[in-house]
Amino acid sequence: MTTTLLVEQLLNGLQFGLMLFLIAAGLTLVFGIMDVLNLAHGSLYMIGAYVAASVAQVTGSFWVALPVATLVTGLVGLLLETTLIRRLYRRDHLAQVLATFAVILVADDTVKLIWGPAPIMLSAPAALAGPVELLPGVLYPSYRLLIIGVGLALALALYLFVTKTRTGMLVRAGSSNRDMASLMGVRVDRLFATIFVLGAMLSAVAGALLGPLLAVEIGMGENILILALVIIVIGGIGSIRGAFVGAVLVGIVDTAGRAFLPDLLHRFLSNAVAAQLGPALAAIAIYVLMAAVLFFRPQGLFPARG
Amino acid sequence: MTRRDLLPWVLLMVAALVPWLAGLLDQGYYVGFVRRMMIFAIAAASLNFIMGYGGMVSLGHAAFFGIGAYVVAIAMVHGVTSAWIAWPLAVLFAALAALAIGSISLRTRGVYFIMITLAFAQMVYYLAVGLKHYGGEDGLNLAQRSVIGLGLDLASETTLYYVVLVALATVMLLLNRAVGARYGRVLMGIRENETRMEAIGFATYRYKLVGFAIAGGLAGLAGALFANHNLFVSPAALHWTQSATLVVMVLLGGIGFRYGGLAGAVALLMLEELLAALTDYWHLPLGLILLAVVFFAPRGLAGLFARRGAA
Amino acid sequence: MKLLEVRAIQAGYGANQVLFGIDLRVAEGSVVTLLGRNGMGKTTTLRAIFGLLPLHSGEVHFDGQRVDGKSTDAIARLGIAIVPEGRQVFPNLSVREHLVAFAANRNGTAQPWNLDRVLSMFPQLSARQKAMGNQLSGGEQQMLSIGRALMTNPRLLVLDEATEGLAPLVREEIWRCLAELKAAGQAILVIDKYVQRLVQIADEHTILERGRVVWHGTSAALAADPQLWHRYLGV
Amino acid sequence: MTLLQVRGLTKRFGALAATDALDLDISAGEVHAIIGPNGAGKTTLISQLSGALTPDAGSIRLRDAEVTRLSAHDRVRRGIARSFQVTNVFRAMSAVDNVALALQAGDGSSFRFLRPVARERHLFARARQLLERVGLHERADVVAGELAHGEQRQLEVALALATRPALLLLDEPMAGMGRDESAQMVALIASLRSDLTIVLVEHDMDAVFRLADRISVLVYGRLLATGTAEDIRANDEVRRAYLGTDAA
Repeated sequence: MTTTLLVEQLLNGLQFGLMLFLIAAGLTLVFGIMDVLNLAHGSLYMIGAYVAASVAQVTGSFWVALPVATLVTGLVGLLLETTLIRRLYRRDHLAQVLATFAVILVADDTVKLIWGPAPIMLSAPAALAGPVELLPGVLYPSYRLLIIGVGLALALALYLFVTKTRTGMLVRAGSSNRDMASLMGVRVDRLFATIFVLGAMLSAVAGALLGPLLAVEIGMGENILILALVIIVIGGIGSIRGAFVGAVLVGIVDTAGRAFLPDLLHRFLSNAVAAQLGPALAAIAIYVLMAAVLFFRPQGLFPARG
Repeated sequence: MTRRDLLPWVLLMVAALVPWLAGLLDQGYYVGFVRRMMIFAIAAASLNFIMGYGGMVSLGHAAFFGIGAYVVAIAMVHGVTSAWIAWPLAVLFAALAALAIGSISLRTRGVYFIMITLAFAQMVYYLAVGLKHYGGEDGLNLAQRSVIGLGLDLASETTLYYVVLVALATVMLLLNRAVGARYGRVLMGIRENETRMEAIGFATYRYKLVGFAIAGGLAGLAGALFANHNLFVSPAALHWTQSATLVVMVLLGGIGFRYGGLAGAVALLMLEELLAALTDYWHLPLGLILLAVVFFAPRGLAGLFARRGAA
Repeated sequence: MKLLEVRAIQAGYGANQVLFGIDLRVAEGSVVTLLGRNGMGKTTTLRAIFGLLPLHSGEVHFDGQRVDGKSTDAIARLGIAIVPEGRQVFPNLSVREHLVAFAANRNGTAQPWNLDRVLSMFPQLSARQKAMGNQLSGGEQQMLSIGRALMTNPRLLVLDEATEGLAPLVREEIWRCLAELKAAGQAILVIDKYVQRLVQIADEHTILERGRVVWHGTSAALAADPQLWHRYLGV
Repeated sequence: MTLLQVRGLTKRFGALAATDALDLDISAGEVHAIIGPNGAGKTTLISQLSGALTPDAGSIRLRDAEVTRLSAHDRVRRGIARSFQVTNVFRAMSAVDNVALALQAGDGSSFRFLRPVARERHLFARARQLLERVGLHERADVVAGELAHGEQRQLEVALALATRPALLLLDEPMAGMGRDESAQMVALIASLRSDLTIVLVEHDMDAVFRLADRISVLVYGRLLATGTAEDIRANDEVRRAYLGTDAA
């Protein structure tokens, strides 16, 4: 196993983890503050990717598509929050699962109506097509480096927002004791709408950035949603720090698992069995991780409600 | 025998007449369609038993359904065609899987339980995808239907229909008796107030685990019947959206009502059939209808007709 | 028109009605108490005033305008701050963040409460500004809960069992703080068990029994009638 | 004879020592009251004795058998039952169904799937007897959620009695009760003392002084004093810490 491969896979894991963080961050805040389990969060990621693809095709520029997709998805998020999500936060999780599952159905078909059933193209910016030499002899795609950069920047910005700004304090207060925050005069409804829109926009950024790497297709939101749910549970619901650690962990375990497990198994098992078992075990790795975390820490690694 | 007790027998009669009616109107398709509804009714009813009565919201119930189907299909590949062997095996394996998954999942509560059941089901899904020897992602065809003997040939659509009907009727009878029996009272007590149940002497974990395994086994039975119904099994039957669909059926039908699971399965599958006939984009209207249920019929269809208390 | 007027409010939890027509008035600059045993509706009355509980009937007026029906945060922004039962500090906010995050000047005073004034009133807190809410002792949480309320410079300060479960000397410090606030003209509504101390600080008292007002009067009247204490307050 | 022996019991929540190296002996047949300000750790102590909470340190022995780490349901089988400070009943079930369910726990296995519970007459007959004993028989068929506050407190006691306990832990049974209801509850507890050992956590000093053989004063999770009603009334330290400047 050459060091280049190792570095490359770890960076890929980090890159995927950071994108998962952008999605998980919004999900854990919405869940943490308003206690709303929003299965439709993956749909916002899908919408972000589709809008970015269309704008990129029309304007020919990825750099225009990214901000536009983020804003449009933010508006969609605001519409969704004011019409539906706001009516859900007093309801139990079952009603929320049913309602947001319904939103997935509506979103999938609406996207199908607008963009048609077939996947569509979103290409990375031409300037970043080539690789970059990180270390002597270690080449790494510059586009993926961009993703890592944007991911880290947004993660830092979100961390500073939550820990240093006054709104961040209100967000944390709202997530641990909603009624008490209201009693202190915090406009919890407006705070929640802001968080929901912020979450939608972060998902859109992830959608636009991952678009070129994964296919932009209907239902792309569901698989990412499962990963995001696993992440916020591992990290501890309502905790940004937990979402970050969880996302990077899942990103690396999932990527490294798929890359290294099959080779690893070849050493012990016959080729046929290893070829068969490798990918299956790799796919399962993150769920084993989650079950293990929940077994020892039933409230996740960083329980927000201290 | 009040009007409410009469309802199940009337439904049974109607269901029994379907094949005759279908034959009369030369609509053979509907035998298969209603049979599929009844199979999903078994799975949804088993989920309602632990979710509606026991408060255990499992988002991974389709895993046991899939395990049941795969056991029958794999047994078939190895030449075991007798229903008397394959189906009990399907129930057994599904129940054992539920016991294993439940023993860990039931240590968590609330949303964490929902998530850990989802996680385990995804593991089973990826295992099925990994079974390259048994068709992997593309699934596995069954050479024939199980052999049941007793002069019955399951290859006949109508015979299989009646076997499924008998299975559904038996499962509903057993579940309703269980709900009224001591075990059902304990489940309901746990859903309502688990701390008080511990404080009056119930080892709640044990009761929940047994319930989870029973529901898993029944879902395995539905899986076994589904394998025969379709003569095909694939990982898609195990995907988390299938588990979510089962949850939607229970909520649509009326969570915690004796016939909530059954009513939900029938209603959802009929809706899908109707809407799919009208438009290719049938998910959109279906989604809107489910939203309407969330806000206007919070206790589901059964809730609309029942008295205030849960049946 | 008094600062706070509660007129014949009825409320409860689901089918279980708790309040059967409560009247309560707090004038500017006055200190009023709400007395009664556990479960008599004292905290429920506060929850109704703050809109955390819908009224079955009756009205709540604050500063001349009707507030029942408004959202809890809107009512709070009008200038009512509560030190809730059980203190309810935020586990994931530091002491300093509790005091800074909700700061406001809702009564428009020239010398508002600010971080320095609150920390000087509670020196123990100033030593532990970095500690998180769940790392504080009962007494420290109580002082932080009071400080947090003061930082909004409310027109009406509400204290629900502020001295409950505290060591005697900590309790004395809270009474001293209340006396100071009264001297500064702060309107206060207090729910507490220690009647002997309340009689020395408060102007008026209202006693609740099973969701009804059974006695209302001045401190002098209450002090003069120990039978009341025994009958309604179990003291 | 000491029925329950507690040694060095400690339970911490973050920086707070809710129970701080507590030693306590409960003698068989006595009514032992535990008083102290809110937040003194009374409910935390009851939760540790009943098994709802596991202590960080120390030991609890019932009839010289170690039960410190035993689960709540196993302790009920050994004869320790509790009522809750905040009413904690099955609100959607009727009062008689509540008690029947509690009786069911101690009357053979509940892994029975076919025989309708409704047919087990003896359960419901005993349930109505118990409800009569706590004064709730007229309200037996009312859904618990719709019972008045005082009635729910009576149901709490009935549920605890249904497990046929040797040691009954009552957590503020008089909470929120008016004069007449309190008197009724005091009479009920007095009637129970003949065949039960009772640990009574309560604020209502009248009831405490009338019912308790011995009283322990708990402050900050530590035992300040234990003694008869007279000892406690006379104890200056207790007076200052809890009873306030003038004794009731």
